[in-house]
Amino acid sequence: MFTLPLALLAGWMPGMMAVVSAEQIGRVLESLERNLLTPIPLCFVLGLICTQIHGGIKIPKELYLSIAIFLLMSIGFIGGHELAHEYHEHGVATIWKPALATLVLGCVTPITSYVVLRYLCRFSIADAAGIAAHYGSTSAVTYAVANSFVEQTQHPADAFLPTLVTILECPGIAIALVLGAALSSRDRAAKARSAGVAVRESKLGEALYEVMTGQSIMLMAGLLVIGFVSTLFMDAKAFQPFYDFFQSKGMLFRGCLCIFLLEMGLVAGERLGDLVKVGPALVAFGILMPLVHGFFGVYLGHLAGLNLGGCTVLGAIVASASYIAAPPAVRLTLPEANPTLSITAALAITFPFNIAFGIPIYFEMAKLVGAT
Amino acid sequence: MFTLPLALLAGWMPGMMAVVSAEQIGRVLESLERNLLTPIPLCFVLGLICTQIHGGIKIPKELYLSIAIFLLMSIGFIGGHELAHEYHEHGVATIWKPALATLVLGCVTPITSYVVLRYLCRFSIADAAGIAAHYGSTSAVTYAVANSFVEQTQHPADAFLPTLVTILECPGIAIALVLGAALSSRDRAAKARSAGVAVRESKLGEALYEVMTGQSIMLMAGLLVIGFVSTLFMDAKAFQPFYDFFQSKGMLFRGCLCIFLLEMGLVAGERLGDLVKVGPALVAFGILMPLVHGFFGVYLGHLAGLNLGGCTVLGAIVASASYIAAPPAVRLTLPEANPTLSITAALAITFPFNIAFGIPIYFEMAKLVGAT
Amino acid sequence: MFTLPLALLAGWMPGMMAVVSAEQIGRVLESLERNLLTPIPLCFVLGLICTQIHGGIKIPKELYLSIAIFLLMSIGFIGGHELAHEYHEHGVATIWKPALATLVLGCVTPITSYVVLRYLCRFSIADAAGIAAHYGSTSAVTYAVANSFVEQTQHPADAFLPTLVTILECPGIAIALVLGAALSSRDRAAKARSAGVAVRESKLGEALYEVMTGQSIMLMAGLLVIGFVSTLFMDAKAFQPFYDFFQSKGMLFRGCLCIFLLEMGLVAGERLGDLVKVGPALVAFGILMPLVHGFFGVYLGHLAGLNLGGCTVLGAIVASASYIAAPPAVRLTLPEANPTLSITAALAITFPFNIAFGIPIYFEMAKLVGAT
Amino acid sequence: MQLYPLKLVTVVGETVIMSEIAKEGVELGASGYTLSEVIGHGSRSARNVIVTGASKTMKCEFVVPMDVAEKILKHVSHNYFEHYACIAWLTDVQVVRGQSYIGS
Amino acid sequence: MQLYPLKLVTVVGETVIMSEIAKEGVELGASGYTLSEVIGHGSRSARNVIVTGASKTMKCEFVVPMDVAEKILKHVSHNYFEHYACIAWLTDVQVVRGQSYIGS
Amino acid sequence: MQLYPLKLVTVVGETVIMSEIAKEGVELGASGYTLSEVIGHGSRSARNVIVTGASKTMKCEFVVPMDVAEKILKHVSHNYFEHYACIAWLTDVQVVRGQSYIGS
Ligand SMILES: Nc1ncnc2c1ncn2[C@@H]1O[C@H](COP(=O)(O)O)[C@@H](O)[C@H]1O
Ligand SMILES: Nc1ncnc2c1ncn2[C@@H]1O[C@H](COP(=O)(O)O)[C@@H](O)[C@H]1O
Ligand SMILES: Nc1ncnc2c1ncn2[C@@H]1O[C@H](COP(=O)(O)O)[C@@H](O)[C@H]1O
Ligand code: NA
Ligand code: NA
Ligand code: NA
Repeated sequence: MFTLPLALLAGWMPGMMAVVSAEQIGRVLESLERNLLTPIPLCFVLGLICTQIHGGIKIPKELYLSIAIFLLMSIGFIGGHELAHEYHEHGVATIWKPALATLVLGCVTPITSYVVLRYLCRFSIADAAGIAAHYGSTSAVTYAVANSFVEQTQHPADAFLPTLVTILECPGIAIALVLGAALSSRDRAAKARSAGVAVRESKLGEALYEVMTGQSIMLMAGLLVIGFVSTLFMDAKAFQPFYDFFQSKGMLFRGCLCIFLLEMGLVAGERLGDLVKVGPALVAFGILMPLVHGFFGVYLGHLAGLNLGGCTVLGAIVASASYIAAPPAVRLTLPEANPTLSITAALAITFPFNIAFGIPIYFEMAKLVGAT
Repeated sequence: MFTLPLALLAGWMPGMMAVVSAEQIGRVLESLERNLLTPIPLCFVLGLICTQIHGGIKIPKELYLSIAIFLLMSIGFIGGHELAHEYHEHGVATIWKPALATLVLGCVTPITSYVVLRYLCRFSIADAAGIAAHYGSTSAVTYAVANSFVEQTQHPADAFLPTLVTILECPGIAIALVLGAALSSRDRAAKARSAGVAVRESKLGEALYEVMTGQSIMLMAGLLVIGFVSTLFMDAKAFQPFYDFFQSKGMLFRGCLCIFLLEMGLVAGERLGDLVKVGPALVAFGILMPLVHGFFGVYLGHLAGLNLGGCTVLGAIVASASYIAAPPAVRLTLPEANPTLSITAALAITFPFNIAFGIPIYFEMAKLVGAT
Repeated sequence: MFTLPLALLAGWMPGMMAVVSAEQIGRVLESLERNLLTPIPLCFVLGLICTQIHGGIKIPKELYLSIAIFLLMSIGFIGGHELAHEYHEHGVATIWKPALATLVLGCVTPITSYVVLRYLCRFSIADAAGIAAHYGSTSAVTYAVANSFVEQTQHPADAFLPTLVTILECPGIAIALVLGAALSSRDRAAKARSAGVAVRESKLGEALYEVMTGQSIMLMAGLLVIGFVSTLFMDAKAFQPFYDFFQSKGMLFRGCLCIFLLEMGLVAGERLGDLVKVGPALVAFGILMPLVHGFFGVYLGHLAGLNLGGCTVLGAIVASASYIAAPPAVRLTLPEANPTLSITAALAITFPFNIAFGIPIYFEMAKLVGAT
Repeated sequence: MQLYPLKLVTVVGETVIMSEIAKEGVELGASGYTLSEVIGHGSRSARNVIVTGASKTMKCEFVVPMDVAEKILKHVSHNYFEHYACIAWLTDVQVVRGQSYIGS
Repeated sequence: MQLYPLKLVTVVGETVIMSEIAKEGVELGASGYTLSEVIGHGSRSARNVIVTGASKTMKCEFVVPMDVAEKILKHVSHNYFEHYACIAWLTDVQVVRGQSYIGS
Repeated sequence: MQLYPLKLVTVVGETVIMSEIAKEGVELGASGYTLSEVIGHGSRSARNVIVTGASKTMKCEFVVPMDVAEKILKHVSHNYFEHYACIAWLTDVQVVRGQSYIGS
């Protein structure tokens, strides 16, 4: 039953490797330099270094949360604004295909992740489903960094990419949690009976609802609508200060991203020690799975008509793993899953890999598949 | 003794209704649309929706407090800056009349509120005085939204409006609290004697002092002086970055206002359930009293020589109810007053009413009385 | 052994006084006015007034910390950016002399401070060393205010001043703590033996490491490198939003400085009551020592080739006392030192003195020694 | 001054379960609860999941009569001790106007 | 290690009254106090007023001898229990160097 | 429901020393600790040093057997009481599954 995705996975990997010629490697390295030696990834590195030398940088959690709120609102608002222009010019003609592709990717990636984790890496049902929930969802900050990257390379992504981020947020978590709950329910029922005590009813429904109405979705989708509506109804001059505030090319967004990445570096750095605990299989998974998912994203994005920047960014968000919405949902529904595994993979392996190496690689992949 | 304000109240309401022709209603609706479909009120609506569907948006209280500080500083600083220009050109000639009108309004509105609440709505002395303290004061955020509205309609308010906000902050709270304390003191003395224990001495003096030196006043008045002085003594180029930072038409002010209104929506939404508890009389009061006070404000503002934008904004701030300075002061001095009543009225009824409907209505009122 | 610094100190003071003619005093007063009647010092004054009248302004500590992080990052980033240009044009030719001068000043000032405190003011070893650690280090905010001042007077400081702030941060604290620990170790050993219990091993090494990897150093030095590297590798257009965000002449930096100084005023105001407790000797020290150190800074800066603005700013940072990095380090290593003394001196005496009077005085000193 | 002997139940555990535990305590008979944010370290603290931006551990206190205390401790012990990082204990306290915290 | 038997008085209530209660505790004989921000829920928690931007409930602890404990509880009970949301209780504690917390 | 009688050690003191005390408590035998930020006032609170931007006082709690409690209190008393603002006390508590907090 799971042979198809396994075969796909086994098929793509060497294929991709073969295709990547020396020239492409050269271009990747050049992209890497251009990408890495900019303030955003460098701030991440500063955070990493700080934890390793036990330095004293402390970002108050309220600053981190405030920046997260601002970034999500900004992604939504500017997304809604550009969607309004796109919609005005082309209706839904350009949008429905990428939206569908994104939905498909949101349903496929938790399953590929689960299959690889359960049958290749031999994790328990709960652990496999828990990690899959993280990789089925997405990381808004990876989106923001990918978007900055393509703007810097003068290949800005299509206008509706933020809409796609919003679409990608939920389905993956939901599918993985339902899968995990269904597969592990028999075990639990048996245990409960033998213990002879009333076991807490499943928190699944509750957790799914919380994911779907979580802060990330509410802010991105909410501000998307607000950006859309106000673009249509306000005159440009009155709209300007709001645009300047939320503008993702603007100083506030870029500057806040620096501070956010610094904190991400601090958090990821503290998890570096856990890399030993989680074992080489998960480390490999945290690097190779994003490459596969990233290629899925780039390829389907290209089929759906995205431009070069758009394919790159879609690849990056499909490749990214959630570390905000997924963890509490998994903790509540699959309590026997070890959170150290999923969080270390998402935060200390996949996130830095994507920021530093993944994004330029997806950019080259996008060129490879012919996006322009 | 209280027949005059009651008669006034009874007189204005139908009068106002009669005057409002079909054409005016059409214009109000158009204003409403132009007002409502902008990011600031839409963020408030997003907050409301979020609470109703138990969504996950959480604004850290420190972000809320920081934005409040910034908005108050900004209102004061830009107010002082524009006051300096006005003063430079006209001396106090244009300012003293509106200032006096505002002071009169600050003394009248707590009394009209008390009378209506005690004798029409039949609240207890403490409850009536407590709610009156809220409606006698003002809401700086309502000012900020009203100011944005008139700027968007190309009718910016007179330069000294922030000064008037500062004048309106305190007297209303003080008058209502003194009234409440005086009227309920006989009761309390009797109770204390029968209980035979030492009762905490009145906290009235302390509470009044705290209102007058509270954060809102200190920041607005303090920055007003700072804005005034630095405008006079600094050269324009050195002044510019400070102006850009605090500028109320600028991206920071407008953007922060969006986040602030989102939080206000979350807070008001949580109070929506209390609407049932407080009863229809208070709901009616929370909508009709602002209309009356708003008209007082617009009319006296016009008599004092304010322009169209100025009358509108004065109407809005007179109509608005405090939910920052008043609640703790009332809680300390009139502990037997039920805080659910006053806070629900100020926050879940009057505030959204003003933001959504009140401001465009005061704008039309201002046109009606002939302001230009 | 300590006669040289004492003689130097005794020599400079009257010398400086004699040189300061009536004309110079006039110019200082004029500078003072131009300096004092600007938003940054006025916000400090507002904070002071607020504490004296028990007003209600409360800056959430997270806002204060966030602004501190932003200011440190900003100083570092813009410093690195300008260092890159300087380095590109002149190599290290212009930089090594001021850097060396700063290092010398960082080693001399804790010793002059210790000698004066121990032998003139008659403080205990621990107290003298503790206070000396504060005066040997520097205050980044004093740097920011001094930098704003010289920019306003159209004499911007040399590009590499932020580098000098970073150099000045640590050595002074380290030297004073080592001195204090060495001189008081005999006492403690005796005490421990008589008490017959295991005494906590010295925390000196730990504390020194914490100072050197503290938040101030990590952020300033880290962002200095990031600013340097990204200036070299990014094209100007992509760099622009980061520059706008961190830009020290920009609205964010100046505006945040206002809020920061307001909080500093609140904190210093709360310490004003302690002025009586600490005695006149420390008050005199807190004013005269900065003048001496400021003159050292201005003079050595001039010898090292700094321009007028640069000499002023170097004077100000040498004269300033640390109140962020030094206090916890001193508390951990010299627990018998009374923290009220050092913090009151650094925060309630020297900091406001420098902000209000010191900076314009160092500016005149810089003109006096011939800087242009 | 009459004081009523009651029990103080203290539960410290992962944030993700604490608001539920508070609610469940009220369902089991507590008249209220007092929650606070803490920083915790224990044998399983590596399992704490909220990665950043929130306190990872919370403390919840209930002032209750003995029977309710037993129920709360049993409930917490059966439902949360196995898979979540938490600890719970009981203290004897004397409560002012304690009757209002019984059987409500 | 000598330990002194003393009382721990804990008061949890609306923020608006807690700093006063802390001060009044010192006036009644406590050598100090320890305040903390909490999240409270009780029979009257709807009355809490600070609408946003501040914790609505605080906890205040005093380590005191029995007579001072009685005074504090009586004071709080008489002056605040009727109109404010609050709760207060007493615990037996053993204090290190406890003499310094007596009669100061 | 079996409960184990153990001791709750509470230390309240200057922030600058509290994370050390927490670590030292674990070294002396505690299986964990619970730290929280508080606002403190006492005889020496003027000595608190973190001037701004941080809570000045913290509270640390250990649930431990008597012998460990003694060790922690002795250690804190000898090393911190003289020069730092702090207070420490002991409470009797009944702990759920208390065996895991003994001798670990
Ligand atoms: N011995 C202890 N004393 C005080 N608190 C503890 C202790 N052990 C655990 N805790 C608290 O309980 C939480 C969960 O502990 P654990 O289940 O051991 O990981 C920790 O995060 C601590 O806050
Ligand atoms: N049974 C209880 N257990 C613990 N804390 C309580 C309890 N009842 C009330 N509280 C606390 O006391 C505050 C006031 O309670 P109340 O007066 O019942 O509204 C609440 O906000 C809670 O923090
Ligand atoms: N009587 C007391 N009751 C409760 N907490 C106290 C008491 N005395 C001191 N404290 C706490 O212990 C800390 C240090 O106290 P001290 O050493 O007296 O300055 C204070 O900041 C308070 O948090
Ligand atoms: Na993904
Ligand atoms: Na009003
Ligand atoms: Na110095």
